[in-house]
Amino acid sequence: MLRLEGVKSGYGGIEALKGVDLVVRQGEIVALIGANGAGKSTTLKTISGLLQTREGRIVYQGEEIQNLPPEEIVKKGLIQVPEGRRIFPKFTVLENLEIGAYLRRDALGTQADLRYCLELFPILAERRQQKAGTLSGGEQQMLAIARALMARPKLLLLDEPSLGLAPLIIQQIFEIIKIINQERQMTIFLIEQNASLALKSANCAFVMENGHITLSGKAGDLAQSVEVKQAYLGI
Amino acid sequence: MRNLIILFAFALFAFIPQAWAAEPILIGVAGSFSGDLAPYGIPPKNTVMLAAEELNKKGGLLGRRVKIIAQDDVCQPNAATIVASKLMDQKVIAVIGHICSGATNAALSVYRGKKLLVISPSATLPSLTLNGQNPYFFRTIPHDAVQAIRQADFIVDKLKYKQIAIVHDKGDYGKGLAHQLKEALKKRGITPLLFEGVTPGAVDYSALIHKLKRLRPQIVAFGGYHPEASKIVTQARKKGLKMDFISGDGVKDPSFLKIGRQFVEGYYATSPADISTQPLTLEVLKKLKARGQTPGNFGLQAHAAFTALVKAIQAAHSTDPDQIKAALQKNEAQTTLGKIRFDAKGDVIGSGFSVYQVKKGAFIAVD
Amino acid sequence: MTPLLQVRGLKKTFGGIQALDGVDLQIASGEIKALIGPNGAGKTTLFNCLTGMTRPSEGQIFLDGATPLKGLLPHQITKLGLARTFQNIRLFDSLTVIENVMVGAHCRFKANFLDAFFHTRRHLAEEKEIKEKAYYFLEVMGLLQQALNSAKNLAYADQRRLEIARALASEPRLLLLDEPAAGMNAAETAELDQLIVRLKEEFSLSFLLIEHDMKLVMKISDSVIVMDRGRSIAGGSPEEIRKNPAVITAYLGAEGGHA
Amino acid sequence: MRKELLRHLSTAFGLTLLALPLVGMKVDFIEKTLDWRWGRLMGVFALTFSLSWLWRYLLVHRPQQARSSPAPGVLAARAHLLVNQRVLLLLFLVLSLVPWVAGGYQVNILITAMAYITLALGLNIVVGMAGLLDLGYVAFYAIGAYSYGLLHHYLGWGFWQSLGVGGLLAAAMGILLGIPVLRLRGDYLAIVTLGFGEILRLLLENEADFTFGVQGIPNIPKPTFFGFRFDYEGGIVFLFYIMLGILLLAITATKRLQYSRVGRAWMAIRENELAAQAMGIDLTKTKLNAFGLGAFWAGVVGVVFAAKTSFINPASFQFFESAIILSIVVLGGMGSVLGVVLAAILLILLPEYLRFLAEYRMLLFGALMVAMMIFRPQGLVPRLRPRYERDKASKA
Amino acid sequence: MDGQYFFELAFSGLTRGSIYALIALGYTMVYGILGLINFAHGEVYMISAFVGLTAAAICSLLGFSLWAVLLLTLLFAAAYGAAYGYTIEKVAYRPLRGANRLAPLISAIGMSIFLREYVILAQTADFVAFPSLLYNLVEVDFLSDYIGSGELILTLVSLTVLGGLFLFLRYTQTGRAMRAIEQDREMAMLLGVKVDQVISLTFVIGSALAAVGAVLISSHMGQINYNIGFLVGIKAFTAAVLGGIGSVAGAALGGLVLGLVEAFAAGYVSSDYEDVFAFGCLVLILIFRPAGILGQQQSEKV
Repeated sequence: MLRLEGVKSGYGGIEALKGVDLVVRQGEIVALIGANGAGKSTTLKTISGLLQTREGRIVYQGEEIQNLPPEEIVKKGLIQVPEGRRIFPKFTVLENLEIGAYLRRDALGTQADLRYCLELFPILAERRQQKAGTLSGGEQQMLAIARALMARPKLLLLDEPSLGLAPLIIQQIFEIIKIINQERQMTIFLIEQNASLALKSANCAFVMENGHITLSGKAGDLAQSVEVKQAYLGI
Repeated sequence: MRNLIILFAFALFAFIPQAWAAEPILIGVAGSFSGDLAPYGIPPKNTVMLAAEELNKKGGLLGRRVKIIAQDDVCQPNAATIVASKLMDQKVIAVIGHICSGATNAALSVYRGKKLLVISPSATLPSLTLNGQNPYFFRTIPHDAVQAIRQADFIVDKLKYKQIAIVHDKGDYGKGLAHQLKEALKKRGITPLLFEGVTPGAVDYSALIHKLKRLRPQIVAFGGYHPEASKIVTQARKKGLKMDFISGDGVKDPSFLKIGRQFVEGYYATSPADISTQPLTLEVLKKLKARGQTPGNFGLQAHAAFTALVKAIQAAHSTDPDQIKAALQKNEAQTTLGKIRFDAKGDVIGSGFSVYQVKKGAFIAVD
Repeated sequence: MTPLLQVRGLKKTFGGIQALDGVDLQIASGEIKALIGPNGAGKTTLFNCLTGMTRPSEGQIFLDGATPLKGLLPHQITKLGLARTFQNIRLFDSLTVIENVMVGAHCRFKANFLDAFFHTRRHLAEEKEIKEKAYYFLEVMGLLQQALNSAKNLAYADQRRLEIARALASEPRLLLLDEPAAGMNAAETAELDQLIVRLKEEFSLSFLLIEHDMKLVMKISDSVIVMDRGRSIAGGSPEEIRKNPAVITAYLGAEGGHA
Repeated sequence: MRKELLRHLSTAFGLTLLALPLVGMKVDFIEKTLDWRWGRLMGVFALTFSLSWLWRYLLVHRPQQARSSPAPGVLAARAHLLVNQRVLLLLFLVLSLVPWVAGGYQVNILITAMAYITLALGLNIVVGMAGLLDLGYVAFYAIGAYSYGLLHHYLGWGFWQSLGVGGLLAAAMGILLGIPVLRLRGDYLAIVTLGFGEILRLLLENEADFTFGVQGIPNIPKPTFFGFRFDYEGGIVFLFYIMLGILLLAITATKRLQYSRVGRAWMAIRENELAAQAMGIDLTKTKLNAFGLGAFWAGVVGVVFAAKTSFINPASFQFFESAIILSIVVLGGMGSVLGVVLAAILLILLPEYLRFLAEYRMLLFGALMVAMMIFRPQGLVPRLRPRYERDKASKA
Repeated sequence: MDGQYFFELAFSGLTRGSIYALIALGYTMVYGILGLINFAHGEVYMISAFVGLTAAAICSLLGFSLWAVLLLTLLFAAAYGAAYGYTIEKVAYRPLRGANRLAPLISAIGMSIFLREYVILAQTADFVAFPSLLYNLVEVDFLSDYIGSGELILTLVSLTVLGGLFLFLRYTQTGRAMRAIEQDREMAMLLGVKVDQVISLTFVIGSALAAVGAVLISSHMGQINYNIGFLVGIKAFTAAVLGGIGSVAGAALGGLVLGLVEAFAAGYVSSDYEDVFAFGCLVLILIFRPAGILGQQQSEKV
C-alpha cells in the first residue's frame, strides 16, 4: 500500500534520513521503532509532505506522492496523528472533530463518522462542548486519533501515541488502535519508541537507527531477536 | 536665408547652457519635499524653479545663470541643520526657505553669523524676526501676531462678538496662530470659551462639534489649514450649528471652496491683500497650471521671495549680502504679492491682511 | 532530623479545577524521591508550586523545617538551593552549551553591569570562575565535546543532560527533575539512572523526580509518592507501592509494573 | 522558458492592474474630470515586468540557511576579524580625521549617523539582548533632548551638566516605564511602549506653558570647551569629537556586556523567560536593568542632538524614528556591533546620499527595507557567539 | 451632568469605535494567524480610499444614482483593497515565513513607507475632496439630535460587517480553518488545510474590511490624503490590542471602548488630550489585564 524506496530528507543542512526503504501492506499494523533522533518522526513528516523528499520515491497505492503538498496527500487518505497530539486547544471537542473532516464534502458520511467516533470514545461524547485545551493528556490523545478518523483515512500514521501517558491510558489507546484496525480495515503505521509495547500490537515492524532501517520482519520475530532485546527492551 | 542662420545660431545659444559665460549664481531652496508636510514644501520649490527658468530665459542675473539647489528638510530640525550645512558647503548666496518655523529655527543656527540671506515664504513664528538674532533673515509672510491682531480687531470691533471659541490643529502654524489670537483677545479683555486642539487625520470630529453646540459661541476661530477647517465646518453645519467661523491664510485656498461647497458659505478668513487679479500673479498661476502644478499655500510667497531677491541683487548689482540686504529694505519690488519691501527686522511690508468671507462660492473682501 | 523539604496541605485551583487538593510530602536530605501518577494528577503543578512559578492557594512549604518557600519568587527559591528541569525541554536555544551552563551559575555570583563595563577585578575573577565551573559541570555530564555548539543543535538526550548540567551549576541542594527519561531509549535510560545515583553521591544532592518509566523509578528511588487527581494517595518504598492496590487501579493498570 | 515568460507577464499584468486606478487615472471630484495616464501605466508594466524577473532570480538564489539556522557564514567570520580592538581603534583614528578634510555637511551627517548607531546600540540592549520589543524608544531620546533644552532655558545649565542628567533622567524614566509593563509579553509590550512614546510626545505638545509645545525650544547652545565658546563650525567639529567619544563608549559597553553575567542573563530571558527564572535570574531586576541602560544611551544622544540642532520640538520624536532605530537593530543582525554600524550607515546615510533621486528617494528606501529583510532576514552580520574556550591551564 | 450631551458624546464614540473595530479586524486576524503586526494595514486603508475616490468619480460621471454610486464604490474599493492586501502578503511577508519574529515587522514598516510614497507619486501629496456619499441618503428623524444620518449608516454598516465576519469565522469550514491555523499551523496542514491560501484569504478579508471602512470614513470626513492611514492604523491596532489581539470579538469591543474613551475625553476634558487618554487607557487596561479585555491569558505549560 505504501512503499518508501531510498528516501532521503532532512532539515536545512542536516540529513536526517539517509536512504530509507520500507513497506506497509494493506490491513496491517506496522510499527517503526528506534531511539530518539533515529529519524522516525522525520520519516512521517516526509511521508505526509511536511518535509521535502530530497531523493528516492514514496509510492502510495501505485502512485508517486513524494513532494506533493500536504493537502493533496491528505486528500488521498493518508492521515497523520502527530507527536504530542496537537489538538486545537481553543476549539471545543466537537469543533476539533469537525475540522478533522475539513476536506470532505459528503455531509452524510461525515455525520456517520462523527457518531462512530463518539461511540468509540465515549469520554469525548461526554465532553463534546468542552474546550479541548482543558482535556487531560489521555483524552487529548483520543481526540487526536478521533480527529484523524474523521478524515476517513485509508492509512493512519500514528506518531508516538504513548508519549507522556500513564500506562493505563496507553493500554486503552492501543486497544482502540487494534479495534480500528479490525473494525474498519484501516491500515496503521505506528511509530513508537516504547518498543515492547509496539511489537506487542503490530503485525510487522522496522527498526530504525541513525537514518537507516537496520532490521525488519514480523513483530513477534523481532521481539525475540537478540539485538532488539538488548538495544530497545533493555533486557 | 541669413535670417534663418541667425535664428539657428540664436536657438543653439538658447539651448546650450554651457554657453553661459561665468559660473552660475547658486540659490538654495529648502523645505519639506517629502513626508507629511510635503504639500507645503513642494509648491514653493516649484514656483521658485519656474521663476528661475524664466529668469534664465531672459538672460539670467548679472549676466550669469541662476541655478537652484533644492534640498529636502522634511520639516525636521535635524534634517534642516544637515541641509543648511550642505547649502553652505555649496556656497549658495541665498536660501529661499525653510518652510516650517521649527526647521527654520534649527537651520538659522547654522546660518547665523554667516551673512547668508534667508527668505522664508511661510515661517510665521514671530520670534524668528523679532528676537533680533537673525539679521539676514527675511520673510514674505507676515508673522502670526500681525494676523492674529487683525482677526481680534475684526471679531471684536466689526462683528462685536464676545463669545469666542478657539480651536487649532496642534501644528506649529495652527497652534501658533491660535495662541497669538488668544493673547490678542486677552489684551482686549476677552477670555475664549474654549481653547483646544484637534488631531488632524482623526476619523471623526463630532465630539468637538457637540461641545461647540453646548458652549454656543458666536464665532469659532480655527487655527490651521483648510482640510481640517472644512471638515469641522462641514460637520458643524450638518449638525445644524449656525455660528460663524474665522481662520487665517491657511484656509483661504481654492480647494477650501471646492471641497466645502455649501457648507463653507459665510466662513471668514484673514489673508494677505487680494492679489489674484494682478497680471503678474495671474500669469504665474497660468504657467503653473500648464505644468500641472498648484500654488499651494505658500507658492506665491516663495515666488515673491525669489523675485524680491532678484530685484535686490539687480539693484545692488552685487551678490554681497550686506548690499542685497540694504536693497531689500530700501526698494520696493513688484511681486506676486504686490509691491513689497522689508522692514529693519526682516518682516514684509506691503502685504497686509484683509478679511474675506465666502459668498456664493468665492472669497470676497469684507474688511 | 528535620526533613530537607516539607510540604503540608498544598492546594491550588485553576479556574474552578482543583489541580492540587492537599498534598503532603517530605524529602529527607540525601533522598531520591520519585513522584508518579497518571497524567493530569498535578505532578507538574506541584513542581511549579515548589519552585515558585505558580502560587499555591493554600498550604505550606518549608525548607530545613524553618524557611518558608511559599510566596518567594522563583529566583529566590533557586538561590536557596532548589533547582529544576522541565518536562518539555527549555534550554536557551541560540546560546552555546557552555553559555547555558554559565547562566545556570548566575545566582551564585554578584558582578553587575558596571563591573562588566569597567572590567573590575570582581568581574574578571568571577568570569574566570564561572567559566571553570561551567566546564566542570559539562565534564560531569559528558558534554565537553559539545561546549561551543548551539544548544538547539544537540541531540535530544544531550539536551536533557544539558538541562541537568545547567541546574547543577546553580549549586542546588534539591534537584527536581521533570520526566528526565522521557524520549530516551532503554540504553540511555540506564545511563541516566547511574548518573543520578552518581550525582547524589558526589554533590550530596537530594532528588525529587517525576517519571513514567517504572523501571527507572523502581531501581533508583528510595521512596515513591503517588498522586492522583491532586492528592497524594500513597507513599512508601518502591516495593510497597508496587503492591498497593489503590495505586494499581489508578495508575499501573492490570499489567502491573512491567510496562 | 515560455512558462517563465508567461509567469512574469502575468505578474506584471496583475501589478499594473493594481496600479490602474492610482497611477493610470486621476480624478477630480469637484471639477468632474478624469485623466487617463496611459504612458505612466506602460512604464509601470515595463518596470514590474523586469522587477519580476529579478525578484524571482534572487529568491531562487537566496541562500538556503537564510530561512533556517543562521549559521555564521563567511561574512561573519570576516566580521570577527574586523572587529578586534586594534582595527576598531584604527577605524576611529581615520574617522577622527574627517573634520579636517571634509566640509560641514559631511561632519553634520556623520554626527547624525554616529548618533543613530549609538541609539541602535542602546535599543539593541533592550530588543536584541533582552528580547523586549520596544516601539517607543524615541521617548527616551526625547527626554534627553528636552532635559538639556529645559535645563538650559530655566536654569541656564550648560551642555556638560545636562549630558549626565539627561542620560540619567532617561534611564530613570526607562525604569519607571519598565515597572508596570514587566508582566507584558512580546507584542503587548510593543504596543504599550509605542503608546508611551506617543503619550510623551503629546504631553510635550500640549503642556505648552512648560515645554513650549509645538513651537519648540530654540537657541540651545553648543558645548563649550572649558568655558571656551566655539563659532558654529568649531562647535560642530567639537560636537563631532564628543559624539565619537560617546560612540566609542557605547561600543565598548556593548561588547563587554555581551561577555558578562548581566549580558548572559539578558539573553537567557530572551530565549526562555521561565527557564531563566528557574536558573535564579531576577526577572524584574534584569529587565529593568536593560530598560534603564538602553534608555540611558538614548538620553545621552538626545542631549547631543539638542546641542547639534540647537532647536528641538516634539515633531522630531515621532514613531517613525523608533521604527528606523528598530530597523537598524534588526537589519544589523541583532546583537552584532558591526552589523548595527553597517545598518545605520545604510539606513541613515543612504537616504542622505540618495538625495539626487529627489521624490523617488523614500519610495526606494521603503522598497529596499523590504528587500533587505527578505534576502537577509537574519541581518547583515549575525551575532557571533562568544567563544568561551577552556583555559589551557585548567584542562591539564 | 447634562444627559443629552452625554448621549451625543456616546453616539460620537460609537461612530468612531465602530470604524476602529472594522479596521482593527484586519490587524487582529493577521496577528492571530501569523503573529505579525501588519504595519502596512493602515496603508491599505489609505489606498482603498483613493481607489474609492476614483470609482466614485467614474460612477458619478456615468450618472448613476446615489445608492448605486455608494454600492459600486464600496465594491470597487473592497476589491482593490483586497488585491493590495493579497499582494503585500505575497511580496513582503510570505518569503519571510519561518524567519525570526522581527524580520516581517521591519518588512512591514518598509512596505508602509513604500506605499505612502507610491501614492504621493501616483496621485498627489495634497488633500483631495472625497464625495459625501452618505449625507442625506436617508432621513432619520427620531435620532437626529444625537447622531447624523451619515454617522448612523456608518455605524450600522460597520456593525453589520462585524457581525457577518463573526458568523463566518464561527460557522463556516473556512472560518474554522483560519482559527485552526491560528492555533497550530502545521497541524492544520496535516488535516488538509491549504495554509498559504487561507493566510492569503485572511489578508484579503482584512483588507476588504479596511477598504469598506476607508470609503465610509472618507465620505464622512470629505477629504483624503496619503497620510490618513497612519493615525487610523495606530488607533485600530491599539483597539485590537485593547480588546485582546487575535480575538474578533475583542477587536470589536476594543474599538468601541477606545472610541468611547476618546469621545468622552474630548467632550469632558479637551480634544488636546483625547489621544493621551486613548493610549493611557490602553496602558492601564494592559497592566490589569495583560492580554487585553477579552484575550485569554496564555497559561504557558511548564
